[in-house]
Amino acid sequence: MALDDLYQEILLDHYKNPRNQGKMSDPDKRLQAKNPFCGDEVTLNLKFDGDRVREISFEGQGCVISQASVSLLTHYVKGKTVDQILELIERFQALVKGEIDQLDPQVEELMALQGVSEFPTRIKCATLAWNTLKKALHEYDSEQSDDEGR
Amino acid sequence: MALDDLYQEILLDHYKNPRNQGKMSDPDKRLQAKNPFCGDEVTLNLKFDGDRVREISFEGQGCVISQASVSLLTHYVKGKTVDQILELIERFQALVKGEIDQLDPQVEELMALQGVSEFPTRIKCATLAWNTLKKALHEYDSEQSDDEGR
Amino acid sequence: MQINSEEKKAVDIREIRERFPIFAQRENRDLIYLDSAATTQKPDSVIKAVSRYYREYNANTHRGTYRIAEKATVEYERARKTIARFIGAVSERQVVFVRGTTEAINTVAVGWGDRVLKADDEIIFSELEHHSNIVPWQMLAQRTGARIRLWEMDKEGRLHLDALRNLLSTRTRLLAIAHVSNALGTVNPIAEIVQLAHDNGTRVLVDGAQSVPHQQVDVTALGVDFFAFSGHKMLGPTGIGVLYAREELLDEMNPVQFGGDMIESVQVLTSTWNDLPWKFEGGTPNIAGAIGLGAAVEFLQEIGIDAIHRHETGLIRRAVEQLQALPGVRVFGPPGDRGPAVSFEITGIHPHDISTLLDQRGIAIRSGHHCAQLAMKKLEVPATARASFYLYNDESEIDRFVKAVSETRDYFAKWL
Amino acid sequence: MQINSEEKKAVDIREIRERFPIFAQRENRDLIYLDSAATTQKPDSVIKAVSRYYREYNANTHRGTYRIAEKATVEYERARKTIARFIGAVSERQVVFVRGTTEAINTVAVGWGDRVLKADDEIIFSELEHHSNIVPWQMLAQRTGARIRLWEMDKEGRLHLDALRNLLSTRTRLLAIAHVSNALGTVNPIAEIVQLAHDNGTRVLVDGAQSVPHQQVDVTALGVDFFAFSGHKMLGPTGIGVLYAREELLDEMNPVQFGGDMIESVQVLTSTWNDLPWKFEGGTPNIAGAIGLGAAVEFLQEIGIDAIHRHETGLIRRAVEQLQALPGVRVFGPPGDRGPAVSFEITGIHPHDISTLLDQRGIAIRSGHHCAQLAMKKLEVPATARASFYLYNDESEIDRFVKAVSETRDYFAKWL
Ligand SMILES: Cc1ncc(COP(=O)(O)O)c(C=O)c1O
Ligand SMILES: Cc1ncc(COP(=O)(O)O)c(C=O)c1O
Repeated sequence: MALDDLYQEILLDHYKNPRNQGKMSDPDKRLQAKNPFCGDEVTLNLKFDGDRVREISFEGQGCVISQASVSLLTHYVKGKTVDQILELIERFQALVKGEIDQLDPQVEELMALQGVSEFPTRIKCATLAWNTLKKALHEYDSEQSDDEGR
Repeated sequence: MALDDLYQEILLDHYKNPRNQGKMSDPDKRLQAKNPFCGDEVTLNLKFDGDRVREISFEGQGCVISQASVSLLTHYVKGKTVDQILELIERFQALVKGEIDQLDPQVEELMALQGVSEFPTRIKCATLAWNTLKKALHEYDSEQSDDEGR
Repeated sequence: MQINSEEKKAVDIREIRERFPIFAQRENRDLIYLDSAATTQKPDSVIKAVSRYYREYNANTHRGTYRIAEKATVEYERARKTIARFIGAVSERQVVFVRGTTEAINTVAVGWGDRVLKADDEIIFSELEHHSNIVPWQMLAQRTGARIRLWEMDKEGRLHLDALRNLLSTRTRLLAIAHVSNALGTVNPIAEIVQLAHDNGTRVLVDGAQSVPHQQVDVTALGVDFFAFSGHKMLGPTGIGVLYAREELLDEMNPVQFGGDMIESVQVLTSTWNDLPWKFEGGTPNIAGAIGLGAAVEFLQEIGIDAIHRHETGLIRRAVEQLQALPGVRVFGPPGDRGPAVSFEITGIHPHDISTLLDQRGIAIRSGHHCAQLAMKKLEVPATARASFYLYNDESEIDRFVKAVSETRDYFAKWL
Repeated sequence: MQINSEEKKAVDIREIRERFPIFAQRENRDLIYLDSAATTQKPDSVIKAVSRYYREYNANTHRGTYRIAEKATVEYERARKTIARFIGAVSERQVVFVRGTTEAINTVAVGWGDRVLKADDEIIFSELEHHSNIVPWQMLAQRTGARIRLWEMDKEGRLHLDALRNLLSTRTRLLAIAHVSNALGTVNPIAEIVQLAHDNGTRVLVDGAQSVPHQQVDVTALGVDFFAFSGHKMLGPTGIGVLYAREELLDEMNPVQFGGDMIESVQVLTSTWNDLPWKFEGGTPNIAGAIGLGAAVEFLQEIGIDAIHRHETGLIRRAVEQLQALPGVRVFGPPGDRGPAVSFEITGIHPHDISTLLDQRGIAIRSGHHCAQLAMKKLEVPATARASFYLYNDESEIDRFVKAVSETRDYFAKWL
């Protein structure tokens, strides 16, 4: 496993110039998560438009893998529907665990994280933000239906 | 280690015909002890005459080693002073742990328990009553001085 | 030395024994080991799995980002998966590594019991329980004001469901029960017991220390809430065991070992917990032990747990029949089916003396209360002698054991 | 590769390394293991002591009356005596076997703390503690209503006695303090701390996980009340560790693991306890682990703990000096003496990425919070990279490690 497979140029670019990093005023949903094994934190902020994610930003610092992963996440998630995003999360998790080796061409920059599958202890770095997003979407969903139920 | 070294005739005799077994009315001191590893119990009853043990009896059941040991104990302790008994206890404990290999000729029947030193897990069987006696004498002693102190 | 069965996998004892290094030792040439209920011998593959970890990839788990730490983490978690599948758990998140059955039960008593039980709630345990399934509940009762209810056994060591029905009340929060008794071999009908308890809204903790090693166990099918067992009684290393529980119970339970690895975050005054199952695994775990237990399960699966069970059933029947035929010998425990353990006494001879005499013939049995003082009291004996069997024992050993019991009786007979 | 000293025993690293099988493995040919603060490698004698128990005299301890059970009991208790002497305990009754430091501290928190602490009593721990010496006290405080007082460190990770003097009050029942910090290497003056605390009527628990492996420790001379350490950090097996305490404290403490072996007698509603130290060892212990830890202590004694300490002092000095000389690298922790662990960072590079790059060169270091989140917060970093050393490391490894750190900085420099 060559190091450059893990540290691809595109990841280092996202690490250095993260997309959509920063706070968000008045998000519809805000969720924080921690990687218990290294202490890294990530917070996601989301604004919705119906079942579509209209705006997304993240806060937090981490390693190249986690920063690039969350930056790419925000890049590809913006504008998609909840169902599309949930499917993307599944696919991405399978990719970094080495269960699949292809993604849709539209999200091909995510393929840069495939190398993580060869570094088991770094998988958490790559997936933390995605797990958090999944949880955020589910929570938002049930908060919405609670509201409707009232 | 031959079995007959452990199960000497004299021990089996004490096992079958224990000396001084039974309850005692109105003992000056009564103490019970358990062997936590096998659950065997022994209770000692003592009557004193100044610093001399005038009467002693035991209750409880156990294996050949423990029964013979407590029966021999009562036999040799009766009529002795507390100091004499404490010294005998030390000597006996050392014997069954294999630290010494001789006892006074006056207590020579106790030598029958020397074989126990070759059976480490049986040492507790041989010493339970003796440890209990030691504790009983110490407790009696401090109860006495408490009384005097009043 | 084979169990013959047309369709079923047979156990070839000679071949199996060769895989247990202890029997090949010169000084153990004559060893007949009949104390597997206390702890079992270990096959080569388990001993090697332990030393391979130390020799090849020794590292702490979960946090290292270097090669041997990754391998250690993967192997540790793989053992968890192997064990989860072996006992029929839905997910490996339900398999918490602990030191053994005792720690598993104490963990439930504190982590679940202290959280859920209130004054005047009731806890039932049976009269044949091992101390490890008694004392944690006594202490829980003292802490919470809950009450203990004893499910009494009959003189043969059987538990009756009618008695349980009478004991269950609206206050009964927990029933703690052994799957198989280590002292008497009694096998309890767990599925029916769980049904009764659940109909009453009562949770069930099963002490599986003597069942998982010897028979197919499916915790999901049995419907148990908590299940505890020890690695060292199923060919595995010492110092490792398992607490299984239904996931929602693990979620609601408090952790009880606080420290490294079970933490999500720590502030000065408060902290938050890691996910299941790590929430319950504070501190560096017994990594070598867990990996060794995984290897033990793989060994049992290779031989086949059903084949093992059939083999042992043959052994225990033979032992009980022959002992019962000896004058002066009394066999305790239920008629009919039992686990591979038989308690007995020789009239007039203390069990300690029996086991010492048998040891002189190279036969290792146990004497004492077997950590079941309540059962001993009911049987009105201070102690018993106990022989217990496993896959490496054979029929000729049973015969030699019975012969030695008979000779022990004769040895003392001349005196008594 | 030798430490030269006229009168003092020198450490011959080449000879020592040959006794650690992991370094002889083909796939570990290039391994530079710098994570001994997490867990240490094991010498052949320890691995063999563990497998010899399984291969030659595997049996449960304390209650068997047959030969191999006697041998197992004798070896288990002999290990306890070896360890007691090694740490300067007055009696082996003061050495309780537990899983590790974490369980030892939790045992004191529950067995002593729940019994002694009242609402508004105070517990002090320091800001550089490992989570295992923080969270048990938080939970104890929650259960009893006691209050936590934080002994803050300075930016270099040093604790000052003046600050402690200001914290101690008439309500301070316990001070929990690491002997040596695993995250920063800080060495605390335990004897002086104990003196201050005892003058105030405060008990002291010392976390010795990082001291016992590396320097002469005499618990009696230090005067500590409780002392905890882990076998796996001192060449011993996983799953075994020690709680030492003064005997009167062990006598007054409640046991916390209830079950077999720690019992004197069991009735339906109540039970009574066995003598020290077994009162605290409920359930089958990690027998192989204890025996292996005894062998580890014998190994350390053979090499000589003072010789080891001198060797490590040389290594850590060299490492700190060279790292400090690297531009872009920041070294954390106190100037002057420290334990054999150094935390550092490279500006702009997350520690995870450092450790992954070093792993590619066969160098195993750790990155993360090192279970010391309070200390990380004070240093205003989410994590650090940490290299830690032991008797099997040598100076050429330090040099290669520092070179790799410098290359790591350069690797990312082209991007960042
Ligand atoms: C200072 C210190 N305390 C406590 C611990 C916890 O030890 P264990 O994980 O063996 O219980 C460690 C090890 O990580 C440590 O370094
Ligand atoms: C039925 C039963 N429960 C509990 C235990 C305790 O197991 P451990 O000592 O491994 O904790 C045993 C073993 O003695 C047992 O046989």
